[in-house]
Amino acid sequence: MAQLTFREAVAAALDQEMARDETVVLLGEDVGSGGVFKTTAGLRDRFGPERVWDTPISEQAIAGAAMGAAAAGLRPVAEIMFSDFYATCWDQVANEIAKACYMTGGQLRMPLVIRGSNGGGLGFGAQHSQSIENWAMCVPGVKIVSPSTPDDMWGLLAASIRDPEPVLVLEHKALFGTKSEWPGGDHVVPLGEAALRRSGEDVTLVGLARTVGMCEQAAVALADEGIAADVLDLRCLVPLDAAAVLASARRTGRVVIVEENPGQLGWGAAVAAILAEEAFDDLRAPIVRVSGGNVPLPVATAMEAEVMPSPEKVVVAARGLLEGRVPAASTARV
Amino acid sequence: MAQLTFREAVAAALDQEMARDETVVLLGEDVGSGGVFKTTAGLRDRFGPERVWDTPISEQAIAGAAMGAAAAGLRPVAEIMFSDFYATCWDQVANEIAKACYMTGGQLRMPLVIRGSNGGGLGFGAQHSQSIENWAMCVPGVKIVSPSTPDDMWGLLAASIRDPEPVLVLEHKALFGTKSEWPGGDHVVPLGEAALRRSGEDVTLVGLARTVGMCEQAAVALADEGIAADVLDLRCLVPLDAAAVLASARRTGRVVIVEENPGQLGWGAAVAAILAEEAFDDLRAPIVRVSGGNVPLPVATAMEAEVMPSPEKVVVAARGLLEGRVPAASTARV
Amino acid sequence: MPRATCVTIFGEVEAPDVTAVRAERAAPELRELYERMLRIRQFEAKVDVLYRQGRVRGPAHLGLGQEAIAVGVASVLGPGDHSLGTYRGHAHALARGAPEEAVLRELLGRVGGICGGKGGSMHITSVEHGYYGSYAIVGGHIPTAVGMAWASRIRRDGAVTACFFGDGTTNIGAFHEAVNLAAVWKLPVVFVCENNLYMEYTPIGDVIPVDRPAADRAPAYGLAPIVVDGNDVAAVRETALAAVERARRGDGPSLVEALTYRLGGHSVADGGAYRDPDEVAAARTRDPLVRLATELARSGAMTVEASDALVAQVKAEMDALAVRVLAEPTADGADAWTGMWSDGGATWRN
Amino acid sequence: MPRATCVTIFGEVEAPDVTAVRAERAAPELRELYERMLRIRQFEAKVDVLYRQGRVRGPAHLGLGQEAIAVGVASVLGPGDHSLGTYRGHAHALARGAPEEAVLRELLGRVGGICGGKGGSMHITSVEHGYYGSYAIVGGHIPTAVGMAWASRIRRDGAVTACFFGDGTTNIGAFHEAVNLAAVWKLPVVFVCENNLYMEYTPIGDVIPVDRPAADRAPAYGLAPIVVDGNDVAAVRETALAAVERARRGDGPSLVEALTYRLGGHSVADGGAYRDPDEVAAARTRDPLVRLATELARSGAMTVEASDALVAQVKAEMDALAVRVLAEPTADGADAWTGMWSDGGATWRN
Ligand SMILES: Cc1ncc(C[n+]2csc(CCOP(=O)(O)OP(=O)(O)O)c2C)c(N)n1
Ligand SMILES: Cc1ncc(C[n+]2csc(CCOP(=O)(O)OP(=O)(O)O)c2C)c(N)n1
Ligand SMILES: [Mg+2]
Ligand SMILES: [Mg+2]
Repeated sequence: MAQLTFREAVAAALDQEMARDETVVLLGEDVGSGGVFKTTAGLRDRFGPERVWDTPISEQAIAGAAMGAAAAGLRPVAEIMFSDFYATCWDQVANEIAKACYMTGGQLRMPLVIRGSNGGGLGFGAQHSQSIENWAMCVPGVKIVSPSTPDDMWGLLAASIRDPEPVLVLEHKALFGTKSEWPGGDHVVPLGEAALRRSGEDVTLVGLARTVGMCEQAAVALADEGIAADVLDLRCLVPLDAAAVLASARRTGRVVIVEENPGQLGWGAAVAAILAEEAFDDLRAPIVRVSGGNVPLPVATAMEAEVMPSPEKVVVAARGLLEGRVPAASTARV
Repeated sequence: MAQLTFREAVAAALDQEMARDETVVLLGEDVGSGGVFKTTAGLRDRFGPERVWDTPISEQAIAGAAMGAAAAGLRPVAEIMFSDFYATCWDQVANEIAKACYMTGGQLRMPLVIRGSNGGGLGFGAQHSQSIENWAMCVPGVKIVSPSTPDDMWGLLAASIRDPEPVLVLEHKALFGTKSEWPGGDHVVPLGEAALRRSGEDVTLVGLARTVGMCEQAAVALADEGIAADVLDLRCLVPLDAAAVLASARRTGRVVIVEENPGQLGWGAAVAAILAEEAFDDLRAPIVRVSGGNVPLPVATAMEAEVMPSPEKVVVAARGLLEGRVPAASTARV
Repeated sequence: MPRATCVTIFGEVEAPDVTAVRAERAAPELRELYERMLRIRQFEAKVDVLYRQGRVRGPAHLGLGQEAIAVGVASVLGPGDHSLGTYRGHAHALARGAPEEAVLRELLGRVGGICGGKGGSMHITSVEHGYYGSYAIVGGHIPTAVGMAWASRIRRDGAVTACFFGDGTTNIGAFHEAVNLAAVWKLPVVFVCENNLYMEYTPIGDVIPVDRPAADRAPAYGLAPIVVDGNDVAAVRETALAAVERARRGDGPSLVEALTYRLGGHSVADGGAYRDPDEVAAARTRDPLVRLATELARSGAMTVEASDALVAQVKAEMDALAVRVLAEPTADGADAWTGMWSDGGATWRN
Repeated sequence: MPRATCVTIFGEVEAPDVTAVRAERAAPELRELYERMLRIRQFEAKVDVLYRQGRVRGPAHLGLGQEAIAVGVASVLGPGDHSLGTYRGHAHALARGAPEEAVLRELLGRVGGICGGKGGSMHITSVEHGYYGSYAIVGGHIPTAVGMAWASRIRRDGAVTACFFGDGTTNIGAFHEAVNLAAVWKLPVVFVCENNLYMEYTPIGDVIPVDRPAADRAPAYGLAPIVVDGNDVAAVRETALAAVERARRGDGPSLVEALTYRLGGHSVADGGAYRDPDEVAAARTRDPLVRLATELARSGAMTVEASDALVAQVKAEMDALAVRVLAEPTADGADAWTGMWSDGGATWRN
């Protein structure tokens, strides 16, 4: 069966939805020529310049234009090339788009998607490598999606475009080259449903986007040590499938949360807080997080690896829990 | 002894530090005429226009100018009138100021302060009431201060100005009118030291800024029910006095964290996650949070009260813990 | 574009560019415009009183003295057109036809507020009347307005979007990005800068490196500098008509600078002590309502007695409205947990 | 300001304003400027090779073809002056005197990198040489440059700050806010827009509503439009000198648009397929180094043989440098936990 890369999955989802709904329009920097990550390749040729718009370097205007077009009834998909650049249009995202429906008493609707690359691991440095899902999770009113496989990238982006709410889709740039089998026909994966990637009764490993693969690798290594792990892929932070996390945690009694964003205040803290409040009596061990380091991201290979989560760190953390120690691996403390 | 308001404390700290160090300069919108909250009253008259600069409505230029002046060796204090407006200069704060020292290998220094009003409760609505301490805590590289008393407002702002790092000082606007006794002479309160406002062995109530008073009121009410509470005022989120929280939690075994920012991903989740990882064995009950609701802030009196933490909600939460139930009061779930 | 000059309350300035104005459209009676301005004036005067009585929660920014801009521009917009304004937006909402009662219910936190009690004074919105909202972050709504115009271009629906903001707003980045994008894409949007000479407490002249906050920036976007006397409703109307028609023709955006003055403080909480009393007194003599009433009397369209009677009548209506609304129950706290999503709910997790 | 025109590689444009240029300052030998440009050219050519060999981590944006701007401006800055650049900043750091070896160590992730291995290609900084950093968020550094100039005004230290950015950057809000504030406060800063005709893959003409991204925006800030042939190092130097002296005199900022062309792709990973090969070929004939070498030969300042020999020698030096640096150990991972705070640490809690 045909292979699909994560990168192609983005373009495939956009292609599918643009063909299906003529109100879906794209805008962003260099999107017409396919974009710097080639995630919009071929779309202007197929749908023409009235559907795919190249913009100036003006993130506030890009996000704002998406907001206005959504208010007017279109379904715009705006690209923010690197998620770090959300900082340059944070007012449009956090103060306008996220609040418009609520503060107008439901008079405004925001059926829009903002998508683009997120995350580190490629040596892009402090201003082009951040995982900003925690920034977004601080702001009620936007949905947050971050797929871990090409198949999900396609299906979740399609669902995000069809969703009536503003959705931020964070595409992990270290995954663009990864492959999976080409899904059939009209492909959509509903928002808000975590995926159990592997199951085991000893410990629950919770991941998102790139850290899901780390959890899976760790689970394989742990299996050799006789430790069976649940691997839960959250897929979305909002809506959060807390029920799935709680169910798994109640079964295993041990949880390792693996997040790339800084542990200082990462999404993993939100998950840990929910568990500590709602599954406390079922927990048999401390809730441990393997998080991105609390520093800007360095470029040198060994340094960036040092502050990133990894399968090895997850193994150490999980093993520690089974052995009844809070492992030193948790970078949340640094 | 003379009384001091929270509002006056801001001006007093600025006055003290400007008199002490001529490299301290202020900039911001309308700061020359005293500012919309009258927190810079009298300073231009005393120190002149070369020390107090009125700016255009240009938050990016304001925060960036502070960054450049700090890089050049001054100690600028920039006002961001309402913390919601950080969104309009988030790139300067999160991507430039927070990362400059680290990504240049220590070549750049950022001895600056950004200060201004934060928080809700006054009916200012969705775009003028946010508590953005969680936004800031997502970004390693900035210190975060949010005082709960006039005395601390003065001392912590003074310490922030003397600090060699970039410090964001969040002044809760609902506290501007509160009073305390006028502190003596050169007043400085070190960053990173939580304050135990009250002590008791049954439960730990953790607050910041406005929620500290809520914890104190709740503690008084709980005392009538025979429940003795520790009330811990964090004062700073970075550096975080985690040791103080852990010590109290280990003593009481029960913790209620009271945060105004949205519970979806608030600073309280970071504190809860630390406790769940490092004090797990000493906890006798679930960690409960009383958080700001996960909605934009509404204006109507009853609605805003509905989504804000309150002493009553804290009492219900603490009582629930002592009675062995996870209380319904937690708004983190909504 | 020809640049004649005209004398305004602020001295000589460039004349509005009305080359595009079409004669076939008959202007509605000036008297009708006067009535609309008067209703807004009396509505806001009442809000001012209610605020001082402690009945309005949160801040309230009034447009007293700036009514001619809101009414003049709205008078050339059709039902399918869009407009967006700022925290100083009561006039803009009412000028498009937002019901006074629903707006007042919002301001007084009563049930049935036009934003369900969630928005308050700074976020008055009436999509039903083409008014897509009031926004409280300076400049934050300008990109949104551009997006609405972009949608109109894509759909070729012929709609025009009008976006109002103040003089101080021309210094913020969002203004630059939005006006620039509208010009690059030739979008059907009319930017209206209400130059009331102050950004909050600071005179605009202290914080711009040019004379005119909007007009002197227009050429940077390939646009003509347009200045109009914002206290002359007829002049505003003509200028707006030209800009709206240019937009409908597909010739792109216009940036109009309307010179005016806010007769009150920046917000109802501000006494405006930073302003020279003579300056305020002089501005009062140029009150757009006073000027228009005088003109109507001179032209015989409405006698002084008639306008005095009208003022008294509208004032009485507003007093009655306030009494009625104050008798209504306050908004229900439980509603705070509704309406964040379009399904009416607000939950973020299961 | 007089607006003569001059012919550049892009046809007729306004001539630089050199009315303020003082004669007393003798220009350094063009030959010296040539050598500086050559070293930068050969350094970056080597980086290009090393990148293709997979030895440079992360992206690298080269300034091949734009060296005359970095060298020309740096030649009129004193040791106490500041400059700031972008992710395309190697040339700007080297032009101020940053040591080639420490910069290359940074690019190759070796110990002793100029940013300790943390910054990489996009953040090359050498404060010791007055180069206050390279920044990778478009426009993000312009407000910072304004802040440095603000500090100079407050301290009256006579320093001038030069800030480099590209044509596409003139469309972002930070540019507007920063240039505007510098003009309002009359700060000693020189903004240099390197107009290489492209924002990444998109021709600048497609995304601006005016002809010149910087010059046509200058009047919006009360500044004179200044355009210079950025591939003519002498012209750049004269123009920069005028702007720097204006700044030192306290007459405020200048916005200079330097016309140039990047001979390579946007980054080393970009082939530049979106550009017409003829356009690239034409630009190559205007390579600032080729032009200068030809001029030096014509004037007899340096024979063709001499310049060929110089090229070979510098090239050999860069080859040797690369060999030397590649032999060094790679940066230590543990260092990642250092240097977030000025005490050298990186902990956020106790
Ligand atoms: C980004 C941002 N900065 C600052 C403010 C605070 N503020 C509210 S209104 C205002 C002045 C606006 O002046 P102008 O644009 O002239 O409009 P006017 O109030 O005069 O109608 C300021 C600074 C804000 N709301 N948003
Ligand atoms: C805020 C922001 N948006 C987008 C980018 C991605 N990006 C990097 S360079 C670039 C093009 C910049 O063009 P220009 O200003 O002309 O500079 P040049 O690269 O040509 O030197 C873009 C869009 C960025 N780094 N920052
Ligand atoms: Mg104004
Ligand atoms: Mg360019």
